[in-house]
Amino acid sequence: MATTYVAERPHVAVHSKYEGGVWSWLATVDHKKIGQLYLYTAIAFFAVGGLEAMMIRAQLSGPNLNVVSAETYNQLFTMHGTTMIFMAIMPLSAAFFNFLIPLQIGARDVAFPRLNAFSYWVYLLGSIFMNAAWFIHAAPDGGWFGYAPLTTKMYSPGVNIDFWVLGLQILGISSLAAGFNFIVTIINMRAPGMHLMRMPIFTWAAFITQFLIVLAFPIITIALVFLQFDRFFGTNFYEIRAGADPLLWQHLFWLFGHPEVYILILPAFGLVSEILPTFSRKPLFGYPVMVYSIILIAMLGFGVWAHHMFAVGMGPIADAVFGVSTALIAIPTGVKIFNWIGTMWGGQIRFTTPMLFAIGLVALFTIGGISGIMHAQPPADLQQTDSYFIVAHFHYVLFGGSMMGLFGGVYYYFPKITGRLMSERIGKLQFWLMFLGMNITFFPMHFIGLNGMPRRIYTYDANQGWTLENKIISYIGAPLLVLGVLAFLYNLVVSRRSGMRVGDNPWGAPTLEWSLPSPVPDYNYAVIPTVTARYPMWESGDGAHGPPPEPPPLVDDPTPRKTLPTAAQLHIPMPTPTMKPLWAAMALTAMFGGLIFFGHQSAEIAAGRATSHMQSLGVMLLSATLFVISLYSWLLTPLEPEH
Amino acid sequence: MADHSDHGAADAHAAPHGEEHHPTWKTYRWIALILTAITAAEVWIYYIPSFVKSRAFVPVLLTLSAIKFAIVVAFYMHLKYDSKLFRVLFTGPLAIAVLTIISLMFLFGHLAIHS
Amino acid sequence: MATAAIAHDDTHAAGGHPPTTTGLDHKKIAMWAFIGSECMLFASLISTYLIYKGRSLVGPYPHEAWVSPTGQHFNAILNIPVTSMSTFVLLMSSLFMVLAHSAVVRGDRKYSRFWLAMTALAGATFLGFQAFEFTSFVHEGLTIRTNLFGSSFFTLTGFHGAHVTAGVIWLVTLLFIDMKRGLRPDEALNVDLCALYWHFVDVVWIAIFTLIYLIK
Amino acid sequence: MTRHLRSRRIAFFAIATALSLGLAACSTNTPNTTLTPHSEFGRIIDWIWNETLILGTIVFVGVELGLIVTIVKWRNRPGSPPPVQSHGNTTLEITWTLIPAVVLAFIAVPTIKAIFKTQAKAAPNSLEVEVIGHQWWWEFRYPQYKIVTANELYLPVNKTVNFALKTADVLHSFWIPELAGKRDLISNRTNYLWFTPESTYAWNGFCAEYCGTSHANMHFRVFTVTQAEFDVWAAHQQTGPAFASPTLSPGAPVGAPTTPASTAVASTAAATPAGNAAAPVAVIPVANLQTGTYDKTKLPLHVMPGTPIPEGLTFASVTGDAVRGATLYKSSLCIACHMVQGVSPGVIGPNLTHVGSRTTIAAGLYPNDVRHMQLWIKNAPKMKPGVTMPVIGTGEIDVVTGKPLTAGYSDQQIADIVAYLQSLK
Ligand code: HEA
Ligand code: HEA
Ligand code: CUA
Ligand SMILES: [Cu+2]
Repeated sequence: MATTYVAERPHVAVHSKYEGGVWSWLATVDHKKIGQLYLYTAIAFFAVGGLEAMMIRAQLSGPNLNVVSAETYNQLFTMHGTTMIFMAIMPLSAAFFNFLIPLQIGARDVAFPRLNAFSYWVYLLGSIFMNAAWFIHAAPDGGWFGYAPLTTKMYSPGVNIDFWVLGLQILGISSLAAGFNFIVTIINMRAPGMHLMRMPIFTWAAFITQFLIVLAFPIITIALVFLQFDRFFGTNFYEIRAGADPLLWQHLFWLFGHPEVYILILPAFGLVSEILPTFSRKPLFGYPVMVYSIILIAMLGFGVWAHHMFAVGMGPIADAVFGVSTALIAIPTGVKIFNWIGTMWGGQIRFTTPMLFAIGLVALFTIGGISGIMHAQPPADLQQTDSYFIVAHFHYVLFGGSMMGLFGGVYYYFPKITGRLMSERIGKLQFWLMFLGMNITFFPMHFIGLNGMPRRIYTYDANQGWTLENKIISYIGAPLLVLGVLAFLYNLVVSRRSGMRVGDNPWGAPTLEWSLPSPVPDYNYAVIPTVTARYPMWESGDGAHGPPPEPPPLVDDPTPRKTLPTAAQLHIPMPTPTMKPLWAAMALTAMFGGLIFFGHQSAEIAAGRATSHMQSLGVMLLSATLFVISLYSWLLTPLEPEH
Repeated sequence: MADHSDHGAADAHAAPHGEEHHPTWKTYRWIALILTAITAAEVWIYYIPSFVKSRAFVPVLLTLSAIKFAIVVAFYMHLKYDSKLFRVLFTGPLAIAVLTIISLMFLFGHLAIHS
Repeated sequence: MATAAIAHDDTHAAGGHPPTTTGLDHKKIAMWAFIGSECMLFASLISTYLIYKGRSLVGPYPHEAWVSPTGQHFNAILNIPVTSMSTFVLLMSSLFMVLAHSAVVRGDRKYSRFWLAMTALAGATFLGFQAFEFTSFVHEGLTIRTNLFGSSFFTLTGFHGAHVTAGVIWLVTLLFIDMKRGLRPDEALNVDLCALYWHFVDVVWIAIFTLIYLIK
Repeated sequence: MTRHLRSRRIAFFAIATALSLGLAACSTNTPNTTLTPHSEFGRIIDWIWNETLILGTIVFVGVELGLIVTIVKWRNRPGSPPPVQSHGNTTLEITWTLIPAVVLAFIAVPTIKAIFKTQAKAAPNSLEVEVIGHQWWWEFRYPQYKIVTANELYLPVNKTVNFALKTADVLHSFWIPELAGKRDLISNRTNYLWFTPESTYAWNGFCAEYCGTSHANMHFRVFTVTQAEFDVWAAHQQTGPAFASPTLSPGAPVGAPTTPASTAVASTAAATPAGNAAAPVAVIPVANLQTGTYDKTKLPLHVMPGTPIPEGLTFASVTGDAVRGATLYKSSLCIACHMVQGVSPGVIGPNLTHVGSRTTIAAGLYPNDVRHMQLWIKNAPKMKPGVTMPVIGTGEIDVVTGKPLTAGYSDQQIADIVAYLQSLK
């Protein structure tokens, strides 16, 4: 067996002008480094979104408070939702796509490494762009689904919505570029023997998620283009006086928006489907059905969008159709829940931190799913929609689902990323803080919702029957969550530096990526493996399904790591680090930024303080030119040094 | 995207796939002729007022353009001869797109435009 | 560790790139995925046009004349003869594209350049028609700001035009490379990618021509 | 082992907390609850809610119980043999595909029935009410009675009311949790919602669709009254403004001539000293026999706004004069936006013809008393963020210019106007 190199320790080869330090990160085209960039950036934005949530909770901690103004509150919940969805959960998932997909399928990188770097930089710059609006006191304030006509110039004349529209466009480009990249990677870079039905289930979830992304994002792109044109060029798409129909925006948005919520949950499902078998020491129960259910959820996900619009008066037929189609999703999702329990049944369950989070997802997502089914009954939804009952639903699925899965994933894969284990003690503390905290925060929201509290209100009166729950949420639940997040951040920082040094497969996990050294060398696989089974690390040599090997004990192993051969020594061509994707991303962001300037100049012209759009058009033209130049120079340079 | 293959085997594909599967120059000419003929037919019926008023107008136009669409995709984009994967990658999204348009037409009470 | 299931096949030993799983090129798969995604983009644009059809509060309208409250007369906007011409040109460009590709595959540099140039030219002609169409509409009183029809029409056809423009730029780049150093048959894939994109843009126009121009 | 035990204890603690939270929620006073409906529509919804709650609870308990049993039973014990490797079980998997399907079918049938039932056309002899949403207040029109009012609905019990929902600007959503589900107000569209209120009481209504800065402050009140009371109210609303000043006579009110009695009421109200906010009493209110309106002093707590007055807003202790106020009103900026039937034609703001008879001002944000109305007129943007109504009080910071207003009204002038408005019962 040619496992010689695999057993050795890495030595990362640095062979370019971008050596070491910051430059190596700015110019990196290595999927693992990009994955880490995604991870840390997304965690930072999770903290930002969480901070916004805490300000929301402070304002709602009692009736008639004035912690923040009405305007600020509206910006807070808009940015909280937008940040959590587009700048925290999606990129956290992307961190795993990047880091894991090539490792799980036995590849050396993604199909288009530079495009991958571009996706990350566009995400980073787009997120900074949108958050920059805070500093001019003009953060977006139209709600995360920005219903027209409130978002049109007539009712939102400030630049707030401009930042939102353009920021989302930028982030959309990032997701789309990444989407195509991963689709090709998964289709075309699987190691020999890694057929579709042997693919690790996370890769399956990621694969389907990419299709949701590339099919759903164009729709919101167009919806946003319309809004952008309305706001900047005076078109009529959402212009009420011209006879526009506000439902156009709603349909387009939710045509995107519902697939989007599965974009948020499927990667977490995938992670959990990796974690549960490992710590049950038993294969995933009903792997094929798990795959089909992902596909089914995704397909159904395109046919249910109008369940967000039961109160708009679509008529009984549409209500009935969308109510039923929505409820159908419970079937494939239920199969997943039951199969997860089936996976654990008969297992040998170890309650490690990743496992706790995975079990947490199963327990908590179910609650959110069931309230989802309650919304899916249109007459009942007429009482629930736009109340805190909905807020309860989506925090159960988003926090109890996506975040639980993603936290589990971080704990699970941290040793593969860094070679070190995150503290299990702190991890378990974090889990229990969050488990308790999220239930105390989000469960009472069901009650206040049913008791008539509308969502998105910055203030409420006493004597409405909402005060007690809001106090419990703000004074008990939310602080527990803060402690949980702080525990996580602390754990992350400390463990990166001084976590326990563990072996290459500390959990005794079954999938291909665990055959690699930790941290993974830049070329991943010294030799492209040939895969003969779904759980290669668990297969006893003769291919019969013996019991998985005993997992190693979790102890610190201070022996210094052996150095691994470099890519050059192995004659593995590695992509050349390059800053071109970063330049292109910067030019792209500047192009959109120019449009804000354009809008500003339009206002100046209207006020008689300026006569033309010269400067802003100049900025846009210049950045467009730079974009094209960097694109050409990127495409015309070979990926790797000629050899 | 034009010039450099990021990873992968450009050479594995180009030559061997070539002539025997692909339609020939003669087929291409025929296809161009058919497409032109259909387009001409479409424009022609547009100018027959009685036909425009009839119930058949819209279905006929839709069918004609669907045929054109299919021909270009099948032959010019050689989907007919190419890997099944491409067929899936294209027809799946196309089906979702078409269904989306149709459901939106229903939702906005616009299917009336077809009669 | 039981790594037996990961047999290490020496044919994929270190050095060089492993062959792709499907034997297909990355970029071609990416292009098809991209085209799938573009289907949704144009579906959204076309849906919007159709949803807003007949909902404009003021003219001009696509298929019927309109007299404004102030007594101004506006003609039906769409000019079917002109658009039929441009449709024809675009259809022909697809033929040229196919011929260009097959010339590159054959290594026939004379024809590859000729047909690439013809395709780009046909694309440019189509854009010329569109420019003419847009300016004449503006002269007849329809801008992107006039009414729902104007907004959705110009945005839809403008998006399509932008795609054609990108295609022309791509074609010109290929032509430039072909002129400068010649496209080798093993680079036919790059032409193939461009061709796929180009045909898709053509196909979208087939839909637009019927749904927007012909159906009243 | 001990660690697992501790984990389990924590889990039980979590469940116990959740349960006690649930009990706490049930025991508090919940005046806007959707769970005690007072119309058939509400009960249909409630029936579906209960059904999904019961089935959902069964699913929830089943799943969580299964999960807990699994992780307890199959937790790693030292020395336990390696687990049996199973890859799935087709029968089982089909079973747990079918069970949810059956459950969903059970839910779907009544749901679909309910959809068609509640969205049928309203009975032809219903009371028609046109609801027009504005940023951030409600305009209510009773076309059958030619009444235009704002932020306060009077509905006769046991009579179907059919709302035609429209908006003057952005989207809003019309919601009276205790009476029915909500329905959005969509620009360029008209939506309908109908139900039959079944008990007399005072209810809160909310705007449930985010509509900008003061979305939180877009409330309304609903008073369900007996038919007789409703008739008195409607008849009164149909009359012109209750205040009849000689200086106003040219544009004589279109309705019935004002009675001396109501003038008397007016002057009493005008004489009420500022700040004498009504002391709320939590009893079912009795309609005022003269105007058919609710007695402000006898409203239940939940419909009495307790919004504190924003800091830094003061008003001189002056007594307003309704007659002076009437004259001033006629020449004031107010008339550009507000209607007082026969006096001012404005349509941008709420109709003020009978403003004195309402229980609240500013879309349910403040009680309608002299003091609040004075402060409101003095500086509405401070009283309610984002409001369209401009700053009127001299010396107040104008939101548009950011400078103190110079050409505004003095406290005395405002007090006069308020005295006049309060007299419009
Ligand atoms: C991770 C994201 C996520 C996920 C996975 C889901 C999953 C589901 N959602 Fe949710 N949803 C959101 C995020 C998500 N949602 C968000 C963010 C909003 C609000 C947007 C906004 O307004 O801001 C929203 C709003 C929302 C609405 C609109 C409410 C309204 O505004 O009026 C509806 C209505 O039908 C709905 C339904 C559902 C359903 C049926 C599912 C299903 O997929 C759930 C299926 C799962 C289960 C049912 C549990 C497991 C199954 C079993 C154990 C089997 C047995 C079960 C039964 C027989 C019931 N969701
Ligand atoms: C992934 C999605 C996600 C997540 C994880 C969360 C997490 C949280 N959300 Fe979120 N929420 C949404 C998505 C999400 N939310 C969406 C989509 C909306 C709708 C928006 C709209 O209506 O438009 C919404 C709306 C929303 C509302 C309703 C607002 C309203 O309608 O008026 C509330 C109210 O309580 C709320 C609360 C919370 C809380 C308390 C958390 C907590 O779980 C947060 C926990 C995080 C922390 C506690 C972070 C702690 C950070 C630190 C301690 C900082 C340390 C700092 C540094 C080191 C720099 N959210
Ligand atoms: Cu009106 Cu919210
Ligand atoms: Cu949804």
